[in-house]
Order: sequence, then structure tokens, then C-alpha cells
Amino acid sequence: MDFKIEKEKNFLIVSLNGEIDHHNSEIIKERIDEAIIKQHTKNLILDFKNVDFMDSSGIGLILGRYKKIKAIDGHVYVVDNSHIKRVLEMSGIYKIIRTFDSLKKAKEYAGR
Amino acid sequence: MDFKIEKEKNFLIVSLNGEIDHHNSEIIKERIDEAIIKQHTKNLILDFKNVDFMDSSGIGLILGRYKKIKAIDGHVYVVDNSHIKRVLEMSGIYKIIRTFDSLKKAKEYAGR
Amino acid sequence: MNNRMHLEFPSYSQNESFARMVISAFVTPMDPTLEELSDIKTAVSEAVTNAIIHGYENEIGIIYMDAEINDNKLTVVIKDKGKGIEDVKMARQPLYTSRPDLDRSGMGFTIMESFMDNLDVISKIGEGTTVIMTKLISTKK
Amino acid sequence: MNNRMHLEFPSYSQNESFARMVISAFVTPMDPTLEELSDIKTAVSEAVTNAIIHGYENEIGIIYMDAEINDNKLTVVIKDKGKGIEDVKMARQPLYTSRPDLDRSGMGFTIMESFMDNLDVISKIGEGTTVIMTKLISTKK
Ligand SMILES: Nc1ncnc2c1ncn2[C@@H]1O[C@H](COP(=O)(O)OP(=O)(O)O)[C@@H](O)[C@H]1O
Ligand SMILES: Nc1ncnc2c1ncn2[C@@H]1O[C@H](COP(=O)(O)OP(=O)(O)O)[C@@H](O)[C@H]1O
Repeated sequence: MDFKIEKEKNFLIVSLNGEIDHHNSEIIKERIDEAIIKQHTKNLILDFKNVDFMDSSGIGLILGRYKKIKAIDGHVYVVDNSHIKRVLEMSGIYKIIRTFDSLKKAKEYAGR
Repeated sequence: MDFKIEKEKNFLIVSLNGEIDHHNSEIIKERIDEAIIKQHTKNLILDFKNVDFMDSSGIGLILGRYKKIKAIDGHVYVVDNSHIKRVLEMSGIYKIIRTFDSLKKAKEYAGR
Repeated sequence: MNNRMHLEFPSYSQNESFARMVISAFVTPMDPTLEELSDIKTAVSEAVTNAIIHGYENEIGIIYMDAEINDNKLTVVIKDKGKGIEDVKMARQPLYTSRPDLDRSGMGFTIMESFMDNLDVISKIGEGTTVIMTKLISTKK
Repeated sequence: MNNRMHLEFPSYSQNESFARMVISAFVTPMDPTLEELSDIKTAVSEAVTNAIIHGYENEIGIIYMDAEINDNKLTVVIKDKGKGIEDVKMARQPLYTSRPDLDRSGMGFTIMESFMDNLDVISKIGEGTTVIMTKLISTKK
């Protein structure tokens, strides 16, 4: 697991890599929540393009950020891929969060 | 583990792949010994270039073939690589068997 | 093909990935499809994570993983001797979680159930929880 | 970092590669170099193969693998309840093998000894053999 958080315009981009489980989602969540406060950003793009394994801890990661961001009237966008699609589908995340199949599309949409 | 045995001129080339341990060396040994008899060949090139793991079962594989081939006045040549070098060194195989760092060189030598 | 294994490890969260690697290695000879392998890894990850965060909560206890291959049927049993589940039926409901404070989604059992062919959960308060999952692996080729 | 694991599996020869994959997965968090990882896998492969072909010979018995990480020290213990070794000192000599008929080279113990930092062999005829190996992993970075 490897990840980076960058600010671009009025949004934060979190790029995730490798496997997401409870163990490493704890660290990722902490860093994202810090960055949201420090960078005064309300919009978040979670890029799962390079994630090759994710269990329900990833759902918790997304929903937890979604609740925090919603409370400050921001938006959360997700870039998914085939590895994590089935887990996301089960969780109903597609019904509440806008999802894209590439970071480029997510950035275009978020930066409108 | 994956391997193929081909006849070329007056020698057999055994190309090995993946991991060599006791489990799969049993199968490989059987096939080589069959091929030696069927193809009426006295010379053997064992190509370990694409082997990424080998334990002492590989030494047994080489020495066993060496003994068989020597009894019929043939030659055994080995193509090694960095993964198997340390195990080969421990066994003293370099002292009794001619080794090459590429199949091309081994074929040139064997086909003199 | 038949085989079996028994594994014990402490409930450190870093062992979630260890358990996934062990089950992957164990099922390799069954030659599962990538999707089947991913399903099995996900289900094991859910069960082991539950043992760590719910079963043993803040202590470190031992997690037991047994697996068995009978022809093309895989059985995986994950057991803890932690606090147990009071109402298994409620716990198995989608979205039910006792720890929303930890960002748990309540989807663990639902994922185990739908990614594997069968799921049994046996639990007793104060004694621990055993999760038994089976899956048939396609015999292609 | 500290961790430990206990594994049991039947002495099918296909489990030689399973044991290698499990030890690799277990040491991953120690971040060994490729050479260290290869040394550990080779030593484990030798010990497990010995349990299969010498310890249990033509029967199927259970092989026990315990591993422990204490800071940068790895300990691996491989045990069988097979036939045991009469003369351990002789068995440990380079090139000594009781099974030249099986193309064994007699280099197993020598490889374990030189690829790991320490090797202990405890054995009793009729009761089985325990091989204890330790290795310090470099702490680079
Ligand atoms: N091994 C366990 N020990 C104790 N309680 C458990 C265990 N596994 C599950 N539970 C209980 O069942 C609930 C539902 O589990 P699950 O569906 O995996 O969702 P989540 O882990 O997201 O809470 C948990 O919140 C917990 O209360
Ligand atoms: N687990 C074991 N149980 C019984 N005998 C063993 C065991 N391990 C090793 N031995 C004995 O020690 C000898 C030397 O072992 P080793 O150095 O690994 O060489 P090899 O396996 O090639 O024979 C074996 O030939 C066997 O007689």
C-alpha cells in the first residue's frame, strides 16, 4: 500500500495503490482527514485506479470521508476499477457517490 | 514449473522455467530420462536461465543426469543464472560440469 | 485433489494481508480464476478483520485459520476466542455494525455470504466466533 | 517488530511450494533483500522436503512450521513426527545422504546451515526431527 495526497485547484486528490484493508485504511483515513483540515478543501477525489484489492474497510473509508465532507457542504468523487467494482456495488456506494472510470474525467467534472 | 525438451543436432535441450524443488524435479527427471532413451542422444543441455528458484533437488537432478550420461560417454552442459548460482556453487557442480551463461553459448560449444 | 492446512497467528492488523497471502498460496493448485481468487481473499480478509477488531477488540489473541480442499470444493474456517456475538442473525444483516465509530460499514458478513457459496457463523458470548465458508472452484480447461 | 505463526500441513510434496509461499508472506513485513528472501525460501524448502521424503518416507504425516520475528531476527522451526535421524552429526555432513537412489545430493543441511545464520537439529529415532533455523535480516533504509 502506497498513497499520495495532492491539492489541485479546489480539490484534494488521493491516489491509492496496492491493497486496501482495515490495517492500512486506518493510516490512509488519518492522513486524508488531516489534509482536509490543513488544506481547507471541501472537495475530494479518491482515485482507486491502481488498487488491486479492497475489502469492506474500503467502503468504510469512502463513506466516512463522504459524511465528513458532506457536513461541510463539499463533494466526494471516486475513480473505480474492475477489482473494486463488486465490493462497491454491494455497498450501494454508486447510488450516493459519483464515480468515474478515470482520474481525468473525475478532475474535469470536479473542476467545472 | 513448466519445461520443454527438444532435440537439436546431436543434443537434447531441456528448457526449465519457474521453481525447481523435489516435487516438480521428480516429473522433470522422468521425462528427461525417457527422452534420452527415445531420442538416442548422448548430449544434454540443461537450460536453467528462466528458473527463479532451485533447492538441492536441482543438484540431484543435474548430478543424476550427469551420471547416466557419463555412463554412455555423453556430455552434460548447464546454462545457469544468478538465482541458482549459489546453490550450484555449494554443490561443487562447477568443478565437474561445463556451465554457460546463455543457451546460445552452450549450443555453440555442444555443436562444435 | 485433496489437501488441508491449519494456521495460527496473533491478531495484529498486519496479519490481515498475511492471511490473504496464505489462503492464496493454498488455493493456487486448484487453479482458480482471478475472480474466484479475489472472492476468496476478500471473504478471508473480512473474517480475519472481524476477529481482530470485534472478536479481540483491543487485546491481542490468536486467530485460527483452517482450510481444506476436497476435489473442487474449498472450505475455510476462521475462528477466534474473543468476545463472541450476541445475536448472530442481526449481525449478519447488511449494514449492521456495532462499530460505526470505527468507520465499519456493516458489509463484512454480506460480502462473505455473496462471495462464497455458503457461510455459517457459530458464536457464543465470552467464548468466541467461528466462521465457516465454502466455495466451489470452477474446473475449466 | 514482533510476530509469530504456527502452520500445519500434510506431507504431500506439492506443499513444498506452499511452505515457501507462507514463509515469504510471513517475512514480507521485515522487508528482506531479494537474496535474504531467496535464502530463507531455500532453507525452508530443504527442511520441508526432508520431512516429506526422509521423515515420513512413503506415508503422509503432518509437518509443523513455526516462525517468529523478533525485531530483525527470524526464527523458523520445521518439525515432523517421522522416523528420526540416528546420527545427526553424520547426517549434517556435506554430501551425506541415505537416499542416493532418489537422486538426493546430501546438500540439504549444508545449504540450511550456510543460507541461515544458525541451524540446530534435534532428532530421535521413531519420534521425529525438529530443525531450528535463525537469520538476521538486514535493516537497510
Ligand atoms: N469475530 C467476531 N467477534 C465478535 N463480533 C463480531 C465478529 N464478527 C462480526 N461481529 C459482529 O457482527 C457485526 C457485523 O459484522 P460485519 O457484517 O462484518 O460488519 P462490520 O465488521 O463492518 O461491523 C460487527 O459489527 C460485530 O458486532
Ligand atoms: N526430517 C528428517 N527425518 C529423517 N531423516 C532425515 C531428515 N532430514 C534429514 N535426514 C537424514 O539426513 C540426511 C542428510 O540430509 P540432507 O543434508 O538434507 O541431504 P538429502 O536430503 O539430500 O539426503 C538424509 O539423507 C536423511 O538420512
